Amino acid sequence: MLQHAPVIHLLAPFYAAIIICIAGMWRKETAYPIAVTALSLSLLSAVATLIKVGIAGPVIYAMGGWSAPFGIHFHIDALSALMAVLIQVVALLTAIHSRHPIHSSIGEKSYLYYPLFLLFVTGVTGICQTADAFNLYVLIEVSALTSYALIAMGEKRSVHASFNYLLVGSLGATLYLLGVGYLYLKTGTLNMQDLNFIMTTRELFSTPTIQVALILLMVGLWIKMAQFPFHGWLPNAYTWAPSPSAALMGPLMTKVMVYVMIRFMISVYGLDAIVDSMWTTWVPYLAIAGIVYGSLMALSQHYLRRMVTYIIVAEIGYMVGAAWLATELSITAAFYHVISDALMTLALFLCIAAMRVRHDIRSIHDMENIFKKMPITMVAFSIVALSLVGIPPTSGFISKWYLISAGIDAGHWPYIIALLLASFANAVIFFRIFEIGVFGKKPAEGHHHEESHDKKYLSEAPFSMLIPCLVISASIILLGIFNQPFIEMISTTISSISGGEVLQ
Amino acid sequence: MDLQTLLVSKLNYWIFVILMIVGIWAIMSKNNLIKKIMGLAIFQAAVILFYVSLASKEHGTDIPIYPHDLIHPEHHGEVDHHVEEDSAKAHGAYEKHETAHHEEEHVKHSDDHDAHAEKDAHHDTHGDHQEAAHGVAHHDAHAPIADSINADDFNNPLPHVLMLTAIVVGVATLGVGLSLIQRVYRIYGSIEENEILEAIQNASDDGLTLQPEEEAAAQQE
Amino acid sequence: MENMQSNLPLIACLISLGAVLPICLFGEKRRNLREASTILAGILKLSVVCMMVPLIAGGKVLNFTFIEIVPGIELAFKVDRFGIIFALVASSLWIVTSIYSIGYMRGLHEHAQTRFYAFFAVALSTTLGVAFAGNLLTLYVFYELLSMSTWPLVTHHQDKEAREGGRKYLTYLLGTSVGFLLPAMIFCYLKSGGNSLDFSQNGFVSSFVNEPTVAIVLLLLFVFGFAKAGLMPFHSWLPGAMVAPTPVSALLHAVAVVKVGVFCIIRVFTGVFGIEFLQELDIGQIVSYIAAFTVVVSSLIALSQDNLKRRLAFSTIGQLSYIILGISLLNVYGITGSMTHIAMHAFGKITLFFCAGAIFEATGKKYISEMVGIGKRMPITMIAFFIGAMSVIGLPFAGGFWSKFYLVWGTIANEQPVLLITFLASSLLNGAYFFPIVFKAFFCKPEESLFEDKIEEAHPAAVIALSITAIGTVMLFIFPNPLFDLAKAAATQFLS
Amino acid sequence: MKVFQTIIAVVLGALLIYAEADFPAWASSKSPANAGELSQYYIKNIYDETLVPNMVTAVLADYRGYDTLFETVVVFTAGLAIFAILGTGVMREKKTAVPAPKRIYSEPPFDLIVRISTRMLVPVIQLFALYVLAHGHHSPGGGFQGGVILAASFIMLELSSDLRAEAAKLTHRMSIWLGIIGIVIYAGWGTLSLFFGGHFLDYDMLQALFPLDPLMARSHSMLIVEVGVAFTVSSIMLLIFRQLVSGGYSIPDKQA
Amino acid sequence: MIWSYDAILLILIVITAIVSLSIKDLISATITLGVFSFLLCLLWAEMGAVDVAFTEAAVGAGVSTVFLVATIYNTTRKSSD
Repeated sequence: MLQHAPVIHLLAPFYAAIIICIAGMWRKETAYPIAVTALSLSLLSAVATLIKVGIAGPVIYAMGGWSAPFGIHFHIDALSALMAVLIQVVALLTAIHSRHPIHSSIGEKSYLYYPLFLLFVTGVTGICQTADAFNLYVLIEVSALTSYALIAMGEKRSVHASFNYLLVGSLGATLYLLGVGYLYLKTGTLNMQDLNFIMTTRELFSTPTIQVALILLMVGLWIKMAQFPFHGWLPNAYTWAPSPSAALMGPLMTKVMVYVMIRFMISVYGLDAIVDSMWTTWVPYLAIAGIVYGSLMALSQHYLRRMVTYIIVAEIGYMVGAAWLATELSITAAFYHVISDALMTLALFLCIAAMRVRHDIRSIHDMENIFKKMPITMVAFSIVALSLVGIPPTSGFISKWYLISAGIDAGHWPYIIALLLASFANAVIFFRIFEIGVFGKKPAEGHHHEESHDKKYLSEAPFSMLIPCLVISASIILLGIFNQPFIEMISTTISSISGGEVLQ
Repeated sequence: MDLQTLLVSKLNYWIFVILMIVGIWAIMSKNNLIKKIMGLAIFQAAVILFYVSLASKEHGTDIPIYPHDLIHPEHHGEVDHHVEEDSAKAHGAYEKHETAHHEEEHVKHSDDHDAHAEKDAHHDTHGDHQEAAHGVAHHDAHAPIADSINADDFNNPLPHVLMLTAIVVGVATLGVGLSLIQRVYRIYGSIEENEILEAIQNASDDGLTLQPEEEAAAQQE
Repeated sequence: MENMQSNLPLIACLISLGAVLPICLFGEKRRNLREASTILAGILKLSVVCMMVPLIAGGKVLNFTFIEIVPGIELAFKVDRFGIIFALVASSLWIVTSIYSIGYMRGLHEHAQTRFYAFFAVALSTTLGVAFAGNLLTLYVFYELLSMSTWPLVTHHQDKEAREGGRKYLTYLLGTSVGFLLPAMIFCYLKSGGNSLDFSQNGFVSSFVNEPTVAIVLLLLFVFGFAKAGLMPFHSWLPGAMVAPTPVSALLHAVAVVKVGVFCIIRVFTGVFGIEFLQELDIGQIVSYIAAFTVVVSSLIALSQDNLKRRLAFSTIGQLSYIILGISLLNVYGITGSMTHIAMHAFGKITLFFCAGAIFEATGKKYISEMVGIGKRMPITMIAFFIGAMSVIGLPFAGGFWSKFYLVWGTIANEQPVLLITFLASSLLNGAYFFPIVFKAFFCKPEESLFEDKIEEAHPAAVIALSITAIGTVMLFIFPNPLFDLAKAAATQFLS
Repeated sequence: MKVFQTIIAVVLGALLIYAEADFPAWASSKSPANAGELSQYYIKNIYDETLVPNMVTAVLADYRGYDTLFETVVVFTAGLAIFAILGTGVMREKKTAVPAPKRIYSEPPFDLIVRISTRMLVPVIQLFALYVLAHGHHSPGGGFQGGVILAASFIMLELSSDLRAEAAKLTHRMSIWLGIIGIVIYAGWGTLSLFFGGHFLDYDMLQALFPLDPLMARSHSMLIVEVGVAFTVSSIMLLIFRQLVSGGYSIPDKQA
Repeated sequence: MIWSYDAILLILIVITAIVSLSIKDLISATITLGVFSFLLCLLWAEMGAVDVAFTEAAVGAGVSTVFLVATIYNTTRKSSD
């Protein structure tokens, strides 16, 4: 059954969604266990695929038995296998986390919430594995539609935010579709490997159609990943969404679009075609604008959730900037940051949701003495904060290390300065929170006052929300220390793809 | 290339560009939410126009359906012929299937892609792929019609398939958008963007708590 | 100089980290047990470090590699003579500071003492991490963790000034380390072809840097990157951190933070650039002039400070620049002097801080103008203060004399009249801002004295601690040889 | 603000026109897309490999069956999403009587002509819908078109007569059920081929189930898949219409 | 693929698109959009894309117009721009 693993971890959430639809109508509480078991099964098969890819190189799974350009097929190399594992991990932890918030806020409709949740995971996993450009559009639409509904089930203002997201998201997806159309017009195929093969053999890269196709594809993907000028929809959408949806879509939706951008850059257009194009000059400056904008806005926010959304915008700036420095090292750095940033964003959302559920904390000023009230969650929160600032043992430091070395390697000093300023802004943000969290809000006159140590004061987050927080912050540290295998796998794949001999 | 030929030979693409501009302009600058959704629908229709117009060929090409006489060339007294033909076909097909499936399995996984990757002529790999499937020429009536078709007198079917999907996806997005508009109307009592933003601004609470649904109130009036 | 695999350095680091658990578990209810576990951990740590001393003195280098974080670099410990000197100073003074803080914290009924002791222990383990670091990356890792773990200590009082001090502390330390240090380190890593950043005999920078301008920029990036050393433009976090309780400022100024800054700069000079390379390019001059400027200006500012702790803070900035001046002389005497001055200044300055804390705890006085005639009331404290002052000024009968002697000898060996004058002038200035305090305390006219004649010392634990360090300062003067042999051997090894 | 948007639209237009100069002539069969290896292969080999005269249905259901599966999933997701977004009203008012908006459920003005003509037309439309579904192979049509026309017939019925009575016959729970049945047929058929050693959605394995040659197996499985699609599309389109018209206050099921 | 018939259809399509966006009354705007879709369906049929024409007619024009009217029914009919 192992050779069907790529399909298994796609179908497991899909079938689970259907089962929940059926079972949920009678007994609401069956939704949660089915979701968790399905996601753990798909995680297992995703890890199996990753190991198989690690050993035997890229796995090609032809859908419907048709060979390369005629049918749709999966081309799973190390990048897509890693993304698949990342998605299953994030989805599983969010599913475990979501029991309490979903039960309390939209309990009676949980039999609708979980199918949408699982269909989103199916769509996003499909995006990571497919090798067909048009199929990618359909999967983007699947995940987009589910995310509109997942957002709209939140607070009062989430409905209008979801509508704006729908308009901008569909615009972006349709621009992507148009870009694929331009590619098809010029090359005649839809399969990514085939596109690259034809574009290199006929040296089509310089023709205006392919250039405009690149512009359309990139603008479409930037809209979907909320890169700086097109990020308008993200802050509202993820601030008012229910916390499990924000925890699911925050790390996944934008990061998968970065993966798609990298996939198009190296597998379809080819790195050597992109290096000498004028893109590598002006796109990093756009990314720098995004980093500076995101960091400044995050500094000025009081609501925790809105602050995290602006941090996401800044992090997207890191990845796009690094990717478009267009050297193998910089794309490795960008991809590693995709993974580490997904984990960090998820951890932030989970901790904030835990604080919201137990102590109704929404803004920075509510976080008085939170370290005493919820010590374990705050330990997880501070690990993530240190990782975002870039303090050594965490994965944030390693990704910052590789991003800066990519900057130095490409000699792009403004990008490095922007990175350092952003990590300093993160430091200010999080230490402001630590100050209020550890030392309380109103400065105590003199320093003789008692503190309350009674039991009522100390109330930790519910068990099902605490475990994901701890697992994620532990994985951030572990990913930081044991990062070599991941870096190794990513860089060999990227160099083999762009190293000329295009792996079929 | 003087204007006349430029305009005439690519009229479709000009109209596609105009519709794109109309669509995007409507999405961004229209104040009414329903008008925005209609702008989105027009924008998607423009993309469909682009795809379908790149699929059609010179005048006189046929719709992508095989005409009846091409498929069943001989129709005289096919009743008895039919039975015998079926059994032959079944037998021939079964045996052909064995090799084809095996061939296909083998071809799919290993050499097909390497052949694909090599620079040599594309066509022959597909030739032998085809022969392999038909290598064991079954001798019944259903002779392969592949080589008897001239590919140029049929429209290209692929964009049509893609556009089928795009239209259905467009309608699905339209449905979700309209349901969101109804919820927005229930909450804010209007579907004009400026009025909604005002309602959000002076909403006393920061929109965080799920108030006892205003929808019920909006619904009553 | 053969290497020896051993996990002693790891154990030394982890002891104090391990101590955090019992401290938190015992917490506020069983205070004595908590304090006992801190001191026990201190003693254990000192014993492990002492176990290493004979091995190191015998010429061995203990190293321990953990995991390869970045291709080519592992989290590795490499303990050599210089590292062991600093480790000895840090772990011994931790015991004394713990004793002192029992007295101080209980005397003033401070709040959140568990948090204080826990973070204190974490700070010490990261200090030893820096001392034993084998390459630039491990050094950076523990350098950052030290800034993180000392921040809650600085903002211990949780009032307005404490928070301002904490913010300033972080802005300077994080800003310079992420702003200057990280890019410089990555630049070295990339340009050196991705091989390791280990502190080798004559440094790895020489392999890829040839024209002096790049070397100077890189050196300045490193020197200003380690803002903990308090060089002039990035020094103002130090007086700002005076809001912390005295054991913390003692930790900051004598035991851990500033010493780590200077230690890292010496590591950069010897391990990253290599002394010959610097001599050859002759770029030590710039750093020595910056240090000289810092010495003079900080001594002048110290003169004008009325708050005792702020005056001590500025004197620390001056003393640190002595050490940087010493290393930038790039000759045997300079390097020996700077290494030993770390130890001498540590003992001297910690005594002064303990006395300042004792005065505050007993009488609540912070300002020097209020301390006229305090000698009659707290004789032991003021005598210890006098000994500490003598060591910092560099007069005989106190350890500081020897290290300053070597530093001055270094300047003469280099025929640098300007530096010689700065040394002597600053010693005079040190005297100018320490001796008035002592004279006013003991020899003031009876009518001016603000205190009655009865003797009323601070908390006994505090008095014991400050007397131990005062005696230590004197012992260092009488038996300087063990320390100086280690330092000379290390200096010659760096130069050969 | 309006000026800014027009500028953006015009810039995009200019970009597209810039690329247009490089387009191949409009309807030229030599253009890479039309002369490309992919479309040539499809036009030449579809009938030989799938025995389905309608190339579009063949490519839609077989060659790119995975695409169509996820297209059906898009439709199903849209149904679920709308039900989740609009349904919130229903759940809260379960306890109180459903404050059904007066206009919709009141008896529409009795209009004999409309009522009778729709009652006569609906069966014809449904027959045509089934014809379109069944003849997807030979003539234009297929799962999607058939499903929508089926849904259109139900919508016509509901618009002309009392919505409450009609809705009671086919509750929203039932339409979700039908949607699920459709998807299960499609995806189930694809997964079935996994057990017979083929790849996902590989229709050759029907031949292992029934004594048919693989070509017939392919065309028949395409029909089955089209039926699945029709199920989903018809029920979900009806659900969406019902939700949009009633604004989420769908009639509570009998047992609720 | 008669070129002149094609050109007329295209011009009509553009006109109906612009008109449907500029009408104030939403119901008539929706009907105009329906006309726009049916013209598109005619264009596809004329260009040889029969399947797409059928889908556009059934799904594009038919159902979306019904959905739009249903939504307008539940919200307001007048629009400011």
